[in-house]
Amino acid sequence: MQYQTQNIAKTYWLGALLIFAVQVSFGLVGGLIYIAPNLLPVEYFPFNMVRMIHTNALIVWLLLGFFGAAYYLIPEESEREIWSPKLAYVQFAIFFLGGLSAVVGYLFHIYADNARSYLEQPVWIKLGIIVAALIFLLNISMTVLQGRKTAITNVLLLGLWGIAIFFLFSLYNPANTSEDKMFWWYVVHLWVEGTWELVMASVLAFLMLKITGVDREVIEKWLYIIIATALFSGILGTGHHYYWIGAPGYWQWIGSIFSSLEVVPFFGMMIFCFAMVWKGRRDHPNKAAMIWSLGCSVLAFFGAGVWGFLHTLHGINFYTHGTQVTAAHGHLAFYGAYVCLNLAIMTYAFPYLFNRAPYNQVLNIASFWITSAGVVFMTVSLTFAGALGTHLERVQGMSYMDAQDQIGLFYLLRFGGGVVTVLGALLFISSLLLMPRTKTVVTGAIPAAAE
Amino acid sequence: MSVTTSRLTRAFILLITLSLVLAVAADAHASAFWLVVVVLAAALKTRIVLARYLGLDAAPAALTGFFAVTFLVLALVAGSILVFPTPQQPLRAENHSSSQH
Amino acid sequence: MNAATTQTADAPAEWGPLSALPGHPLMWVLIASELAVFGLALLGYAGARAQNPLAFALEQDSLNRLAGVANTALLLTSGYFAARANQAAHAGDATRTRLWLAAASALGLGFLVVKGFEYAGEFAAGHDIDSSPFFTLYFLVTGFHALHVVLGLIILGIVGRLATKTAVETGTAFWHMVDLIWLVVFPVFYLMR
Amino acid sequence: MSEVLTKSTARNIFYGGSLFFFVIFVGLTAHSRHYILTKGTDNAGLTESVERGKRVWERNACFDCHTLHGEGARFAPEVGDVFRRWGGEKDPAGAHQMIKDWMKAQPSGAQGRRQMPQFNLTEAQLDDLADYLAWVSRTNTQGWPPRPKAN
Repeated sequence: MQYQTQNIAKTYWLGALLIFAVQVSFGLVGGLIYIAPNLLPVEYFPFNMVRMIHTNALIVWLLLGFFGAAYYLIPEESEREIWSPKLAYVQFAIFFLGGLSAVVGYLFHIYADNARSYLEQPVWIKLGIIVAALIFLLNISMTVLQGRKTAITNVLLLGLWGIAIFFLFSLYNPANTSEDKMFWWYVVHLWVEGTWELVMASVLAFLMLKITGVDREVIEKWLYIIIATALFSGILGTGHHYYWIGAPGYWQWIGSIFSSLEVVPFFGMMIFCFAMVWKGRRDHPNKAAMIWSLGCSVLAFFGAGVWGFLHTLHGINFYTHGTQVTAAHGHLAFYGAYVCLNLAIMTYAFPYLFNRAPYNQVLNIASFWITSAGVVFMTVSLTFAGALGTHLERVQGMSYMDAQDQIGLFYLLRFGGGVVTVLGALLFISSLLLMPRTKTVVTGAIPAAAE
Repeated sequence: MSVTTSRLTRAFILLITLSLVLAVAADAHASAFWLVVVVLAAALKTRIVLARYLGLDAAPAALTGFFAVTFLVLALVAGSILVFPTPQQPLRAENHSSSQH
Repeated sequence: MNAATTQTADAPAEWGPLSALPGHPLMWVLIASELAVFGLALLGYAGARAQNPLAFALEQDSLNRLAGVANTALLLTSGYFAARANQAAHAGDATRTRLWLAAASALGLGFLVVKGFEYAGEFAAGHDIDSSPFFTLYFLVTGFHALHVVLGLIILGIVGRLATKTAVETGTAFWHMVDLIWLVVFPVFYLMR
Repeated sequence: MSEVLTKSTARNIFYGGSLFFFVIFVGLTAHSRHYILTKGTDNAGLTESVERGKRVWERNACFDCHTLHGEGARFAPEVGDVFRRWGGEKDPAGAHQMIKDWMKAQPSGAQGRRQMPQFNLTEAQLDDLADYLAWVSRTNTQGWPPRPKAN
């Protein structure tokens, strides 16, 4: 760690990890309700509340992770301290308490009068999020503007500004449901398949720069190619959400064409990561961080790219829309692209933040395989549930609940995958908190800050 | 720049000539023969634009790649027209009515 | 850029296979993306047509083929002028570069005018983007192409102001791509039946 | 190497290209909004009751179990067309009443069956909700969902 203010990231990431634990636990509760609907009293654990906590906690901790990543990597990239550490902590307090009180409030059925999926936060919490985002952007922009400008900070900043700007659409909720849905996707799609991808690409580029030691030149050119293909396809790719919501039929063409190209940037990221590791001259001691980074690119390619493409063409989506196929895609895409990314940068940075490099990475590496195996197993189970459910309900004409009864086995398997995922997640968290020092120094491992 | 002015001008003249061929084909009666003529002429035009206008003469691999894409698209569309031809009889009958508006 | 440019030279080799291409490599990423988009759209057209060849043939017949041929000639000539501008830029003659680019842009503008009249005629005949699968695809693809012509005109304007060798090379590469796409779109929609 | 191959040009091409696609997207969104308000939905029939019904739907986070036009959670059945499935086209009053009765009868407590909570809605809220579900069933969803001949 070269800059004092990189320490800010520690606070953000510890907060993120706490909410990560909440998120996966409630995921498990949701999976349990699927297989044992009478076990938990519906007055206290209605499924909608459980799902709300699961999804909102996910968004909150991923964003906390992104903020942490920004506070960690921007000083190194800009070659100066964060403009105002005090503001950074104020922002953390607002965002973390807002996110936490939203989640706790849901337990008592306190959510927005005009809630929409992912946007259930009461208005005052939404406003808090916006205030926190403004503080963050001010702080980060001032740091970047005064320091060295690199492609990584440029892209990261663009992504973070985009996240804040598109969140403003969460405040717009027209009475016409179809119009409402159209602008709801301005937040949700343009986040996860637009601005978040910019953050992902720039953080991955930073990790590759540090871990592999490949020239900045090479990495930044890759970065531009990846984000260019991401936005050229992703913006009009939004059309794949406009097929059946009351919007014009031409979206079926626009959505199918552009979103089938959304695979390209994810493929590019995967090739990029492997090519960099292959070319890399540096034998970085933090193998765990490298595994998380490579795993991120591979699982994002499959989850966001391949599983997305599976049902993005309008002829297929006509049948699979609104089935568990979407849930399968959602789980692997969020995990691969954004969860792994956050865990990768944390794994990379924690030894520096806690001054423990090198450390014993066995637990951390094990948690990668366990968590990923769990999520992949969940995804496969849900894909079968979705494909079979689609056939029974949408092709054979069985009623919804009858079809659901036929696919109960896959929900049981999904729950099993969920248990493994939660164990993996807890293992990851404890591996970072314990971070045992290794007794034997690996040859070639240099316990100095990278670069 | 590898392409000289005279080569460029020849490319341009060839392109316009091919366009005239296409225009003739357009007025000719729809048939498999004219379909193939249209595809070949159009493909040749894309190749000239790629090689001379875009200067991909200097990058043969890229020329082959980009040309393959445009040719493949044209060929696939033409192929599907041959596999799923337009029914002839009703077309003629309705042609007159549709040309009136 | 400022201090960020610790990297002194952007050696072309660092862009890998893209560095052999004229103009800025990232422009070629854009060009390749566009070709993919239009390629997929035209394959989609073939699929949609296969489900109802008769309706497609009838509606194809109602297009104004003469306007299409005229527009092809306009774009090809404009492309020729753009290529001449590129030559002038390589010779270091900024004035000639700008003149050729202006000529190319004028014909591009002519393309848009002709296309505008065509659209007006089609709207007057009661066709629009919702009216049938053929016209949905027709308006989407040709409209998207026409927007590329607009973008191309803006780009030609920008590189005309700079009039440097690589800027013109980059800008005209995009313009030729617009030309190239029309050469595929035009026969598919107007001629192949 | 010349000035233009630098990263600032890469950045400009990236910004320019993205802006181009975004402008098209915004234009199409504007057109779609117009379409939705004129053709895609029954905007003229969007009464105050329908709007209140939408708020009931949102306040109780119904979408966190049900899908509506295929969007939401997949824990419970699609409701975009529930009014139609329950015969609302032939007998609107009957379907309206069925929705209200259904809401009042929850949770069923049936073993092995997913449970819907009791939301304790007032009679007026139930009417609004039923009106809302009737309104969304009139949206032009381009033929979705597929309706195979039921056995």
